[in-house]
Amino acid sequence: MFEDGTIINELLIERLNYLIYVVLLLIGLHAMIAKKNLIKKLIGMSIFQTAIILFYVSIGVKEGSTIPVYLPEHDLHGSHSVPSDTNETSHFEHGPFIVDSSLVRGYANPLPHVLMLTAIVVGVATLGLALALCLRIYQGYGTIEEDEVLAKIERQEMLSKPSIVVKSVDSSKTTNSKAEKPPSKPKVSSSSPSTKRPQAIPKTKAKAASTSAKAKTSRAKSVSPKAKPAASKSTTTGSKKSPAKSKTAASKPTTKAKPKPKVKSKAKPAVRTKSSSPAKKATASKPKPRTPKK
Amino acid sequence: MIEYFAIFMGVALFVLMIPVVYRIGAGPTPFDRMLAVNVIGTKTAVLLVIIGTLFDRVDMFVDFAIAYALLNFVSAIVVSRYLNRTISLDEMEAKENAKKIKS
Amino acid sequence: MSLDQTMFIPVLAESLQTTSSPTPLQFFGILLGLLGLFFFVGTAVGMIRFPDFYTRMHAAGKGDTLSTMLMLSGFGLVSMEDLSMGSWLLFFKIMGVVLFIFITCPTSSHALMRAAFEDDEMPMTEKDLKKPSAKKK
Amino acid sequence: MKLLSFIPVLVVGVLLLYAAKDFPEWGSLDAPASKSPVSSHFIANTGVDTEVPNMVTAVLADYRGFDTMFETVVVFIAGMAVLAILKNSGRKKLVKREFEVDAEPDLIVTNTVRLLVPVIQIFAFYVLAHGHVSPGGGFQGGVLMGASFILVALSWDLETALIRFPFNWTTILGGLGVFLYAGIGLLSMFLGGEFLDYSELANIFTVSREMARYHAMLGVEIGVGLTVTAIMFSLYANLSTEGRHQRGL
Repeated sequence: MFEDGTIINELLIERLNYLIYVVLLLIGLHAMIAKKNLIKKLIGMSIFQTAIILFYVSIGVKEGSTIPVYLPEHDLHGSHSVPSDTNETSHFEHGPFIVDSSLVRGYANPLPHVLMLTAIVVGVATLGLALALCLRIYQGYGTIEEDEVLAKIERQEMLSKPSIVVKSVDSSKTTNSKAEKPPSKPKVSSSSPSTKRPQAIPKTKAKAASTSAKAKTSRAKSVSPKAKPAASKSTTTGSKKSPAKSKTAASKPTTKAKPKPKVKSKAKPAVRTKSSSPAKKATASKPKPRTPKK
Repeated sequence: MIEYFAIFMGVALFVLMIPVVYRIGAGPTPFDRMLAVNVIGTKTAVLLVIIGTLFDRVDMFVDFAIAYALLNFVSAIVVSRYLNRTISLDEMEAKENAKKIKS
Repeated sequence: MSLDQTMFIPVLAESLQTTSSPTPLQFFGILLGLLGLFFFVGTAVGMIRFPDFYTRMHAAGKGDTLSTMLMLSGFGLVSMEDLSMGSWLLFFKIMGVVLFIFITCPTSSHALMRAAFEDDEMPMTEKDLKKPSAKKK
Repeated sequence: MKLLSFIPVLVVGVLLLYAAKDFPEWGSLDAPASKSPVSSHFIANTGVDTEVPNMVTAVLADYRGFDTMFETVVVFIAGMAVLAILKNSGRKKLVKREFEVDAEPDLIVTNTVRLLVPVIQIFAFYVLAHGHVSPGGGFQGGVLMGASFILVALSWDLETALIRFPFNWTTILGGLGVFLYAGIGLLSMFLGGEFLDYSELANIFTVSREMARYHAMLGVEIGVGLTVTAIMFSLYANLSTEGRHQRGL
């Protein structure tokens, strides 16, 4: 089974490290593609990055080599501290010397290490940026589940759509009835479901039908409180999730990892309030004695 | 002799970490997982010293060990602080149920 | 690469030819390391066998700290081949790690325990043991 | 959807495993990366050129100094971008959300942290300054330094940490780090060399050309460390409080 030349031999013995990197990379890729939660996507990105970093570092490995820091005998500064009793002749040469080509193979390749050092730092920076964007999405839409965010965007587009409907109705009417009734515009629009926000019509008309992404996010805050009651009234538009449900879904990433406890008796909250609240009060009544002086 | 001892210790640590990793996967609460991660973090500091002994460069690897132990401590504090500030999902559901009953 | 020419670790290949007997200090270090391994066995068994979080924390918090300290000090003694300045420096560095772990490890255990207690993770009592449902799980 | 995503994953996996056949074996001396003259030159000549025993530091700060400088700029820009994204974005009022509960600073944790933070900061300086002869450098020292401030913010609250490290400092220090890095490069350019050619600094400092590179590398690492420290703490302060800088995690 493990003879030379077979695929299994090649994968499991000769190039086992590549198999590990590929598996790690695929885990990250799958998480980035299939998971709906944006934070999980970021975790997948981190795993992907780790696989690539491991791959690069493994390239720098040489058989029988040590880390790329000069050994004391090759280091001119270290030669002062290390007593070289064996050969006094080398003691005279304090100056730097070029490491012999036969000794070069004794050190691991420093170049991949340097590249990956900077890659790790930039990875941290980009991860922070991505987390900030996730936080912003959460503030705008109240969720970081991808499908819910998409549903909310769709609903917003629906709210701004009636003007487009009006346009199309207008054009069809004008073509039908010889364009003799331009003042029919307000009538039609009043009959359309956009009567709730009549002042929004000229705005949306002035803009193109396809709103830019920037406008969406800026409007998200103002629209979302209005959108919630609308969704609860008419279940046909957009997603059918009630605000309460979406809230629990939004708070999922914080506590999702926790499965349901085995025996959660109903008396437990009472116990908790009994046990923890007096202690909290006692600590809260003190004017923070443990904070250091300012 | 010393190298054999170092290799033996490294292999034994690696084998004994398997139950701890099992606890990461199967821990019923997040605290169990975090505890197991903490154990593995401290043991990684030992493993770094072992690798340093094997390569005969312990003076280099001790720095890694200190830094790793420090970051391990920070991570434990972060997680405990985070879980301390948020209530559990069940409690939140109970609150929402109470709200529904009220309204 | 076939298995007969494995040279993953160069020092090992060298030591195969020159097997030197350990100094008394190194022997003491080996003993400390084995003792640490013994305590870590206790931790590993406790992490699997104990029923609830607080008992597991008992196993992990104590056994982990003690075993790490013992192993590290053992390796600190092992790495002292001679009593030169450099090896003393190394020994004190490793003792610094030991001191660091002696301070931080119980603290992180305490922080985790407190977080768990504030999060309504109640310790297991005799009642829970009597319940058949809890036992099964 | 989930099953569908396996198709690209499997295709990528099969392609990568097929390509792995052409990669060098583990630790092979004939690998292109190991045989390349660039890495052999670095290993052989670092001692002669810069007198720095740690090749990684030498390559990072000297041979590939231009790269590292813009990595630092990237870190700085990321911190500023997070600040710009989250500034004034969240709720202004400090209303407790339904999933937040109060947590007092813990006595044991705070005392331990009070004991440890000076040690950590000294260790960070050690890693930063000793990075020439042992593993370490600007990035690592900066991360450790930032971790010490984050530890203060975690064990008490963010306000306590912001007294020690005011938030305005993060921008100033981050910019100062980049400025220090670029300034050393520009100084060596004004002295007649190329950008980031540190050996020209021997004209104004009474050291040899090699030691000029050695010390300029230290200055560059300090710049990197300043930026990384500031940006790490800035990232934590912004992300944990949604940009309010009050009542963090």
